[in-house]
Amino acid sequence: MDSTIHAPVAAADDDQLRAVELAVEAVLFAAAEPVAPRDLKAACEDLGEIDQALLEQALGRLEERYRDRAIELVRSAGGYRFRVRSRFSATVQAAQPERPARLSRALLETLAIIAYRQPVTRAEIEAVRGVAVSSGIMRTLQEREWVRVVGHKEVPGRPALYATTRGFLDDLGLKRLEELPPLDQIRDLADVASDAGLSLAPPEAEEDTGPGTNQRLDFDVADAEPEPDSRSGSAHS
Amino acid sequence: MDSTIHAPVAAADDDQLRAVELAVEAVLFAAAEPVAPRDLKAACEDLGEIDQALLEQALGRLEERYRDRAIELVRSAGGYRFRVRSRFSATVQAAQPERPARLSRALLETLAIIAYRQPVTRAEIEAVRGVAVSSGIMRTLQEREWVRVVGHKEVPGRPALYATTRGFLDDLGLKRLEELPPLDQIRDLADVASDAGLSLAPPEAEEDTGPGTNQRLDFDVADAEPEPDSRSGSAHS
Amino acid sequence: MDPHADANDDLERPATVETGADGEVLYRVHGEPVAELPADLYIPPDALEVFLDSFEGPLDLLLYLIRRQNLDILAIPIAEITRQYMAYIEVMRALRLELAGEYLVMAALLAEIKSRMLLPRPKEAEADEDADPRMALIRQLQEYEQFKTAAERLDALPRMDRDVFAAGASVEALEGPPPPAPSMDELMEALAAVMHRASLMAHHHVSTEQLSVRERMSSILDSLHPERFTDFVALLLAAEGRQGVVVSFLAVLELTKAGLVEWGQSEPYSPIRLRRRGAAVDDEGGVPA
Repeated sequence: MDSTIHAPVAAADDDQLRAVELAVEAVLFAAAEPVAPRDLKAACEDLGEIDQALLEQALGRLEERYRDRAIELVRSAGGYRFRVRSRFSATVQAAQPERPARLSRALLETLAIIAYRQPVTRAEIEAVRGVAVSSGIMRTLQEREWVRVVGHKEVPGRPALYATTRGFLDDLGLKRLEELPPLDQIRDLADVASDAGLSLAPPEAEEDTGPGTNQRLDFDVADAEPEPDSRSGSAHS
Repeated sequence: MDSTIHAPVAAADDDQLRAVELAVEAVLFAAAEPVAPRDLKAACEDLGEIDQALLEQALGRLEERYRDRAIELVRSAGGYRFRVRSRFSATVQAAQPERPARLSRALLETLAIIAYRQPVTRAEIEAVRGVAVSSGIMRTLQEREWVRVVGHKEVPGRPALYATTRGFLDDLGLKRLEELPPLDQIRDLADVASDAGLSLAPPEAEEDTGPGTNQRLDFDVADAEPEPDSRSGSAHS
Repeated sequence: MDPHADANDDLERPATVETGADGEVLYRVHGEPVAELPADLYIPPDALEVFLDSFEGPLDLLLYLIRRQNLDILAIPIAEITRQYMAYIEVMRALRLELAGEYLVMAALLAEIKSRMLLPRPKEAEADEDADPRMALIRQLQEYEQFKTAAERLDALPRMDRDVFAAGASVEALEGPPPPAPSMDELMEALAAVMHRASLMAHHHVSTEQLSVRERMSSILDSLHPERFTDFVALLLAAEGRQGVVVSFLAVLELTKAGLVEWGQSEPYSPIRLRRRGAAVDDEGGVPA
């Protein structure tokens, strides 16, 4: 229907698009972890000029291609990966019945505090939980590569500052920390002051009591650079 | 061309065939190693009676489905698996920004546990490490031919039993497994290193420590379930 | 908490647990029944340890006491909650359960708040939140509850390798520069780290055994067939001598213990034979030998 002039060009584009699509497919299946878009582009460098639009087109085609299949293309903090669709989880579990151990409440609470309060010291975590945090838990979180040390607080003893990693988000299928379920709001005393027969001024954030009542989710891990300490420069030496 | 009587039957079979095809696809993509036909059948248990013919038909459809793709369905002694086609070697390499000169910590730990505790299942490795071992790591260890499956534990799901290979010993320059340093020596190193915050001194690999001085890691895996660190939170002071 | 009860007292006059005529459990501390035990505190004695384990600390216990009675954290009745908290602590101490120090610190804090609440409040401080001695504790409880809930939600998110699974394919067919080989010190360092971590966890014991047995277990398992029996003698190599026989024998015993092999003997005194447990790896015709 269009002029024949455009046909060969379209065909060439189509070949290139298909080549990119297959290259990306190969890379994603070969990788154990999510692959960043720039690494996907690097894989296609022999296929001509690959711009963002072309890459996205190829990813779109892949997504389409697997629409009715047992796996899906997903994007999380670290990049793209193929994942078994959740409706086949039971099938996979039947074939791999050895389930990973459940995470203890102590570990989950510690992880939650790090996730929502990062960067945070161990003493600050302990202050929130009201009990000591065992070394085993901190090591396990780091071995699992969900948590890492991003710097040291410039107070006596220079305690380590912990933050969550990109792998933590990847394991939960999240792109950014903001996608975590929001923290419950802490209710104000004023709400119930009358019930309790008290007349109290509404509490305001106390700057010096350390971790306040406000949530802090100002990290964009997706854009974070690979250097572990990129955000903590000011906290360093 | 045939009678209409057969049509509905064919349709029902087709639904089942497609369901089996997708279940098999899910299991193969999630697996760390080739999956034996009997395990594929077991994974499809909920989809009705699966006979050999039906399974082979589903596998045939999968093979066809990926004929023009970057991966292929291959059969080996251990069973079926998906494999990235060899013509994508350069592509996959180009995607790895800098080839890791060092092996990941998780991979090394897994390899070490297999060496000292073989034959061992993935769940047992996880219980010792305290964290999950990904299929990707198990796949890598086998592809580098440092680890292989020597059997299956006869419990539901038939988990693979992993052991180290000849190639592993060769790469370490060892003749026998018992030339690995004895465990108590490593434990001492661990204590010293953690006290001093130092990296470990390399043990003298070349020296033959002789048989009989070795120890094994006897982690009572059965007792460790389900929460490796459940007690460490509240019991700590 | 009973201010007169110190650790030595506890040791000398152990607390007792009795079952009363009506089947109710009576806790006695220093010979005196624990009078303040609230009626709704009843916990089967054997469940107490589990019960204590299920709390992540004093804040968690306090939160439980408050939530159980549908009370508002902001209007926490200190006197009543303190009484209940102390009762729990007494019972735990009476049963000589190992109690983390944090529980006792909290007990002291509650007692202090209770006493401060009895003091008349200076007028000018009334508008100040400091006027309420409960304030700091209330903040702490709110904050803890916030993260306790967040932890539950975090755990409920679909997680890789538990709820969802990555899809990957083998890269065996790919060519490329050889992968880095593991070096001995890297491997040992990794193992040392695992052992150190494992030693921080309960239930993990490290005992001694010859590594040669482990290696032999793998090779025997690999050489056995699930359908055919193999003579035990065939597993032995003459070149290995007496020690080789011992190692092979220990390996077979370990494999038996792990339920990985089964023994067979066609008749008494006939050769001992063994095979791998379970059916063939492959359904059609078995694995190539």
